[in-house]
Amino acid sequence: MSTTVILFWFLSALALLGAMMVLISKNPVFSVLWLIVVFFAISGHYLLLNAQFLAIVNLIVYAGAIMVLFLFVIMLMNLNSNTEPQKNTWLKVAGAIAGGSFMLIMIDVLIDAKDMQTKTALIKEGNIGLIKNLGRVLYNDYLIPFEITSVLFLSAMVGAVVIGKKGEAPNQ
Amino acid sequence: MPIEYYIMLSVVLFCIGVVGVLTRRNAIIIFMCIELMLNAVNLMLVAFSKMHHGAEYLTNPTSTAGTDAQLFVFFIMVVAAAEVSVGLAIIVMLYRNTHSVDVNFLNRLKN
Amino acid sequence: MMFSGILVKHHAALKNIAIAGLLVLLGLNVGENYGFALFDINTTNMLHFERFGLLFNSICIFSTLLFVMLSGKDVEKVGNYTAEYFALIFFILCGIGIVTSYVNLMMLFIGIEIISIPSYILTGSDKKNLKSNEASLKYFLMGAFSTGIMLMGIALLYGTSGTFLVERAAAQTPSISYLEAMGLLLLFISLSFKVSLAPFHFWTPDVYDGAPTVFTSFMATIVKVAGFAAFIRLFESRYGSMGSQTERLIAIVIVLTLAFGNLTAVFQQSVKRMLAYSSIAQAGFMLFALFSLNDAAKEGLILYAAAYCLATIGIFAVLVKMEDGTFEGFNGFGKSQPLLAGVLTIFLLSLAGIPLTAGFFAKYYMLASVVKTGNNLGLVIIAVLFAAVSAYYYFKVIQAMFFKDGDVSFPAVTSRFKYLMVAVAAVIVILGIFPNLLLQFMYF
Amino acid sequence: MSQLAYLIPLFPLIGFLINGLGRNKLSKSLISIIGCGTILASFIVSLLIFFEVKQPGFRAVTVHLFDFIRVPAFNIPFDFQIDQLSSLFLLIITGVGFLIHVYSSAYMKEEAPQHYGRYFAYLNLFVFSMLLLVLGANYVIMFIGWEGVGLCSYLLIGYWFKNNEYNYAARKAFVMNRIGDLGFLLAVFWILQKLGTSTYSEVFANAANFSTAEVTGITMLLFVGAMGKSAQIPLYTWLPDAMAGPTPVSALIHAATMVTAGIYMIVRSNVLYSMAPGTLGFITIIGLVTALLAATIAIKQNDIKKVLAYSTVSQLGYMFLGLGVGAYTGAVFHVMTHAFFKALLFLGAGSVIHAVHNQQDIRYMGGLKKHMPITHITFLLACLAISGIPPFSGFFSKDEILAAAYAHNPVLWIVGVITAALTAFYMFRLYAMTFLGTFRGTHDQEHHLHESPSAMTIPLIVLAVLSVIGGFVGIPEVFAPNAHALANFLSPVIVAPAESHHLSHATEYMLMGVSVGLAAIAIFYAWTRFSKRPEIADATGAGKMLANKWYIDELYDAAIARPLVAFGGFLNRFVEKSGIDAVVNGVGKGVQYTSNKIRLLQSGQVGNYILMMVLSMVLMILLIFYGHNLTPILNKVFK
Amino acid sequence: MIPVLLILVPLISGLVTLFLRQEKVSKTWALFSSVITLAIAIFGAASANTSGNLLAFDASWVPTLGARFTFGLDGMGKVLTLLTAIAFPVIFASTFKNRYSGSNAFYGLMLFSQAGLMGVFLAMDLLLFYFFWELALIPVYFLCSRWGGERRIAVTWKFFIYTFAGSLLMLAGILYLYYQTPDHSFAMRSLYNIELTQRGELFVFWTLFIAFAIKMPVFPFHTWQPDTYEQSPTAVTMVLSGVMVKMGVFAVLRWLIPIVPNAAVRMSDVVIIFSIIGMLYASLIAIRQDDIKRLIAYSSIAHIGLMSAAMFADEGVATQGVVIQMFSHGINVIGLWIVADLIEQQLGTRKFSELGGLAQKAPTLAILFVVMALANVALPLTNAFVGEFLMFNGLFRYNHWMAGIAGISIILVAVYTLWMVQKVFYGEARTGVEMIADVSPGAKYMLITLVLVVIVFGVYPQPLINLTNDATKILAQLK
Repeated sequence: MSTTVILFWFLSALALLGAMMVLISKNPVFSVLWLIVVFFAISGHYLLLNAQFLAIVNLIVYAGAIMVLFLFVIMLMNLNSNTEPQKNTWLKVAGAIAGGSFMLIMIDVLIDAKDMQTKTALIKEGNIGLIKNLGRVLYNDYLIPFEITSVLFLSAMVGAVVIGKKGEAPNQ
Repeated sequence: MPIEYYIMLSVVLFCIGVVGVLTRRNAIIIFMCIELMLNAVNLMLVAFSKMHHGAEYLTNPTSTAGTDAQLFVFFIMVVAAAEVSVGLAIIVMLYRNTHSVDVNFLNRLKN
Repeated sequence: MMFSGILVKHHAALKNIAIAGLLVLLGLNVGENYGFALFDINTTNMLHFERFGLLFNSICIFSTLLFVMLSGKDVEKVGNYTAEYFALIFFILCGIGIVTSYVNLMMLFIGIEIISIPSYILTGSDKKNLKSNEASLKYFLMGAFSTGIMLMGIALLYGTSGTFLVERAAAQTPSISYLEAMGLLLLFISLSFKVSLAPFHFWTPDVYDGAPTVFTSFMATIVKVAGFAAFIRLFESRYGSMGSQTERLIAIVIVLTLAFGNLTAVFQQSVKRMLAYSSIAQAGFMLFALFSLNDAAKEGLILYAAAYCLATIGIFAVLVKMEDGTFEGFNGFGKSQPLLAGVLTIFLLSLAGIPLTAGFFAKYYMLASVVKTGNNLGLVIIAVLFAAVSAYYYFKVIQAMFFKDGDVSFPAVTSRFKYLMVAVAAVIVILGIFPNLLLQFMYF
Repeated sequence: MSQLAYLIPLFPLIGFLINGLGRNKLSKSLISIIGCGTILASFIVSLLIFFEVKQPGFRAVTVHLFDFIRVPAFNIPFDFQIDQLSSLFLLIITGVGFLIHVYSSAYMKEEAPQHYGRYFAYLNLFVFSMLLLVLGANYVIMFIGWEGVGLCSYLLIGYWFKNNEYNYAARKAFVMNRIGDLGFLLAVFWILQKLGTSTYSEVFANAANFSTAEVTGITMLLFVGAMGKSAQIPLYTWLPDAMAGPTPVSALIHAATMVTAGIYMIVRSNVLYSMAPGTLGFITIIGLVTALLAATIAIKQNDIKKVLAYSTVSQLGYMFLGLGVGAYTGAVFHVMTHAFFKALLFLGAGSVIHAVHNQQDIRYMGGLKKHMPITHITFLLACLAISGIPPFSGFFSKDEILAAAYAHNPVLWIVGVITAALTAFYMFRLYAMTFLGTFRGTHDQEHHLHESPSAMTIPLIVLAVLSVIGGFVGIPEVFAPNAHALANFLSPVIVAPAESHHLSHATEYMLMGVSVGLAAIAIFYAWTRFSKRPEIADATGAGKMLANKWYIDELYDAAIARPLVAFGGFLNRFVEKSGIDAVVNGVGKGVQYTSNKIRLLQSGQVGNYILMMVLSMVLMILLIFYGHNLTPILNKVFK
Repeated sequence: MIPVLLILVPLISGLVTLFLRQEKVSKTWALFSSVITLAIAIFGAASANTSGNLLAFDASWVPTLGARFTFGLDGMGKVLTLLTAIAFPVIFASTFKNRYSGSNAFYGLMLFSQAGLMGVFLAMDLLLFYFFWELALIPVYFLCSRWGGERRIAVTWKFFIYTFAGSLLMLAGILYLYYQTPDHSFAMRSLYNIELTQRGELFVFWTLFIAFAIKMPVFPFHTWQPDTYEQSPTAVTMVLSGVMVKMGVFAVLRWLIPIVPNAAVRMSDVVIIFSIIGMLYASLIAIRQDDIKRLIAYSSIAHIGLMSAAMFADEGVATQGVVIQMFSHGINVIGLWIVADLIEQQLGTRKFSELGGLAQKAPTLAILFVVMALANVALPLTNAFVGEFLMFNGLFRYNHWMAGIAGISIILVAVYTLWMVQKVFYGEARTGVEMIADVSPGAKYMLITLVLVVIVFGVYPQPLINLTNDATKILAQLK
């Protein structure tokens, strides 16, 4: 068993554990922290897959920026452990069953996908994940989406301003 | 690694996200679960990227096959960031008005 | 088209500038449709402009133009950020330009997001109103969820084909693999969500109801039909290999959508909410285009988009100004505003699919496309029966307007508004008699 | 001359139009002159035509007016046919009709001008329709007249429209006639379908094309028509009720002309009937039973007109008996004599009613003999005629029918003779109670008793003369060989020979003797009994049964009319409102209900929404990837 | 050219009417334009078939669909356009005294419905036909709901949804037909030559027939009708029962039987049995009505039942009878409605239990009504006799027993019609009816005109029959 295999299993387990903990944690702050753990695990996977750029971006953008934003909002709202007052167990069970069956059925279907059974993901070789390659493709083939994303950001910015700016008190 | 492992891992992560969306009622945590789903997809895309690249790589080491998936992941992250900013703004706005982020209280609109 | 995105950045200003911008856009669009492209940008396999998309785009722009002209004043009343609202509307238009002409799934994703994010914001733009806030959050959460599903679908598709191009992906795999099938299914589901097909329609009534009426008007019409354009483009090339199970699935979705939309609309008290449900029902009809995916389907979708947008925008333009949005609120409207009531009647008739209005030919083409595919007559019968149900609630408005007495508080409107409404009604009637005036753009 | 046949119905039509449209402006005398004059003109033309027809070797003449209905499948011309039969009926109709018109002009004197005009218009219209009926050269034209007389009968029965009883009677008459008309109509359809024509000459020429079943069916259906029009069992109850109309109307329509239309039609179709022995048997039985039944009822009636009405029904039964046994000539003969004496009886009754101020109950009459000599004499003559006392006209015609019946089957004869005796009995009961004894009405009425004006008595006298001598046109062979002028006259029209020729003279004398003897006994008994002890008290026991007409009206009411109306009510209330309409509304309600339920799915909870989305995703995946097993079922639903 | 004029004249004058605010003016204008239409219709009916473009019109409409503006005036069309053209001036004139709030809208909508009706009878293209089919319905919906009786909204509502559902079913059938034509068109000619599978024929048959059956209406699709007739303003009821129900009958003859003859033959037993049940059923119910309008409504159902049965008898005679009867029934029932309206307008009631003895106060009205009632009974020498005679004739050829059973209705029709006459006009005058004046000149002349039509075509129906000959020819060719 090579190091990569060990790492793969370790990271997978970590990711799954983190994901479960996000779900289970009562305190939102812990959820955020567990989510960061998941992101780290996923970044680890990226590294394993030789996608160094994405690994870094993932850490910086997700774990660094987005999650901090989440944390910030949670802190701002002062949401502590018991923020979910009434428990609707029925809904939870139903949700879990539905999600679970969704998972089972997807796995069942995808396992049957014959054309995937022989293929493997290249672990170490290849350097498409490097910035150099990505940058070239991005600015050649993917220029338009790149430009258009600016519209997206602009709209998000405008939106954040429209929504976030303090208005009058609600009248209802 | 066999690609199936990655598929399974992603699907399981994805579904944990789905279950999270279904079972939690805190809007922020639901949102986080959605982010979890996105990350599962990202992981899968990267794995596929390497898979396709690997197929080309054997014959042509300079091939850039699979790059597009990684770029896609990049775009997903970008979009997610935008989404988060808007989403959190909305949540904050609601919180300011109702002092709650419990989605179960959101039932003024029904029937 | 491409330039919309660039243009609008500078045009986030007042209504008149918006109108001017839209006129320019419309001109460019129509010009391009006739082959006079002003610019030519190499889109490198991201976008491809062809008749269908362009025509669709033109319809969306034209509808937006009308929307701005009819309801521009009301946009200003929503809040203090008029310029921003217009900007957001233009962003959405940009997204529509993308989804009507994408060839790369990445563009689809980005386009949908560009449409969605401003929509979330517009929904929540009435910040004082808790309903608006609530709608916005609901919309956002569910929208993000469906985005996740869409991405999963795209990822799975990529997994089988190694490309994001719609066409090439189809060409590579003549027989469909489980992975691809699952990917397509997930894409179908998430797009169904965007165009509010049952059983993924649940957000629609709440969001449309909660959003400021003027934006509901925009979202329920232009945004929604754009979703269908995306739908068509996605499945156009893949459909043949998907097998009878999918056809059946779509049929089930159609029936469910028609049933949910129509049946629930029957019981509504608020016209706005009724229109929300009716928009679901109309989506069910538009899905016929996907079911049959032939020439008639495309023609029909174009016509449907035009008829539906024009009529719904017209109705909303009046609804926005009403103080009482329930059916009772319309009592006696025919007496106090005979002209507007008459025009509204034409809109409602069009939505119900009565001949002599564009709505008839729209529905006609849709049904025709199904019949053309073969013997799915059961589906046609179900559809027409539900169309009869739809007449039920549309006519409730007409009844209230003409046959019941009541005092309507309706602000004075400018004669320009009235003339514009009459003009829209005239367009609907003309299209109802000569649908070819629009459809000829598809072929020349 | 016969080419001018169209003039005959034209005159009454003109009279109808003038009187009908101008009734508010014309004076009464002018109205009566127009009313009577047009009929007189028709009578004169009829007479001229009759003389032409009477010449030996006359062949039937068809007068073509225009094509009534011409479709690819058949052509129905508006044609008149002049032959022996129709010209004879023309004479009866216009002749008796004229007399009754004259009589009416006096009888209706007290009516307001516009109603007077209406009355004459109706009467003229009736004559027009009746003429159409007998003149028509095909069954459809006959049917037009056939329905037309029904209409006029309806209008005239309900002439005094303020009285709802009368209106009911009128409606009853029309509806019952309609039942018969339906039969007639179906028969016409059958003929048209089979032969593509309804013109008599062509139908009879091609009668051989019919199978026995067909011809039996057609003749039966035609007979149903005759039942309605000629008041035979089971469609006879309208006729007594029809006495609600003015008395001259009863005389004209319900005694002399319209009710004999059935006889005319069957005689006209004798070619067909001769081919259908089954139908003839049926007619015989119906005729006989009707004759007997009506006679028994007449015994206990106290309304002067009702007695006459049942008598008419009974006599019509006689005629059908004659038709049934093949004595077509005899039936026509009886039609003719009956027209004379029954019209006379009715007019006499009218005269009496006139005198006693609209009192119709014979229990409150009596002793009118001395007050109204002319009426009395003529009435007596008519009674003798109808009772079959030689040498009055009734004797000859009745005898011919009875003889034919005997030849056919002696049992028929026995019943016929009994009926004849009953006829004599009730007629003289009527006579005795009206004219003999002492007056039993109020003092006031007695004071005003008077003979009728001459406009009324002259027709009485004329008819009385005819009743007395009318029988000599049909003297049977036993008295004078080949003297039966009527039979000779009609022979071109009637192809089937009567069976009476088989009887020996001795038998015939015997038969006559028995019937006349029985009649004489009945007369004697009635005369003596009722002139001294008039029957005042209400009948009891069997008599009550008869007085109440065997409760047939009640039976019809309970068995047909009420159930139908009740069924209509049931349909209206339960099937229509709670049934079909409820289903229709139920669809709407169902939609509303489902709407109300489905609406609840929209709970407003994001969690629920997403849950449902996920669940449906699961189901969709199941359908797509595991749905092959569902294929057969789904195929059925969506293909 | 004439077909286009027949549609455009009412359509344009309807539009004009909308802008004539003054009541008097709009009334007069509507009457005037309807008289012009009548003149055109008479001219059209009198023109020979051979005169080229005079009676036909053809222009491109939706080329991608193969739909064309094709109008033509054949014999059957002539009869029905004539009926429509006669009906409207008569309606306008006889209700001239009635006041409608917003009269410009009222008369405008009336004229629109006339245009729609004309279109239905003239269209030679199935899609065009469908268009006009709906166009005729919508104005009537508005008319009934706006100017009707107390329960008008709910009642008209039902009527509308019911017929609309039917129309939509028909649309499904039309679509199917369209794709089965070899040249993908809606033209009558190609539809007549269409060849369908047995299943296809049945599908088309039922989708179309149900739509037509609802319109006619045939038992058991009739329940909208009495309520609607009762609640509509009488002028509209006249349009509905006089002309509009003929649309269904006409459509069966023009679009159903020729296109799917085999299915029509196969299903004829079913349809005829239902029609006959409907005839008797409606007649029995009519006997129990206490309202003039409802009684006439049920009577109308019974008459239509006969037409429906006769149409499917598959006999030329019956078909001709149906066409003639469409005309005759239209005239007669309008006459009855005029009287019903006069009574209601003057006395404010239509209940038999509150009426009686009107003949003393209004003798002219009584006579005219009796003539109309007798025409309703189909007495010989009234126009209805000819039609019924031919129809029963055809039905008899089809099946003796069915004709016999159907014939019971001619007894029942006498029962209830005469009952109505008796209840309204005869008997002692009731209190409350004294104020009735005899018929007003306008209505009187209209009624006299109708009576003349009744009698003239009753005595000499050949002109009408000649017009119907080609309806039979078409059916004969198909055999």
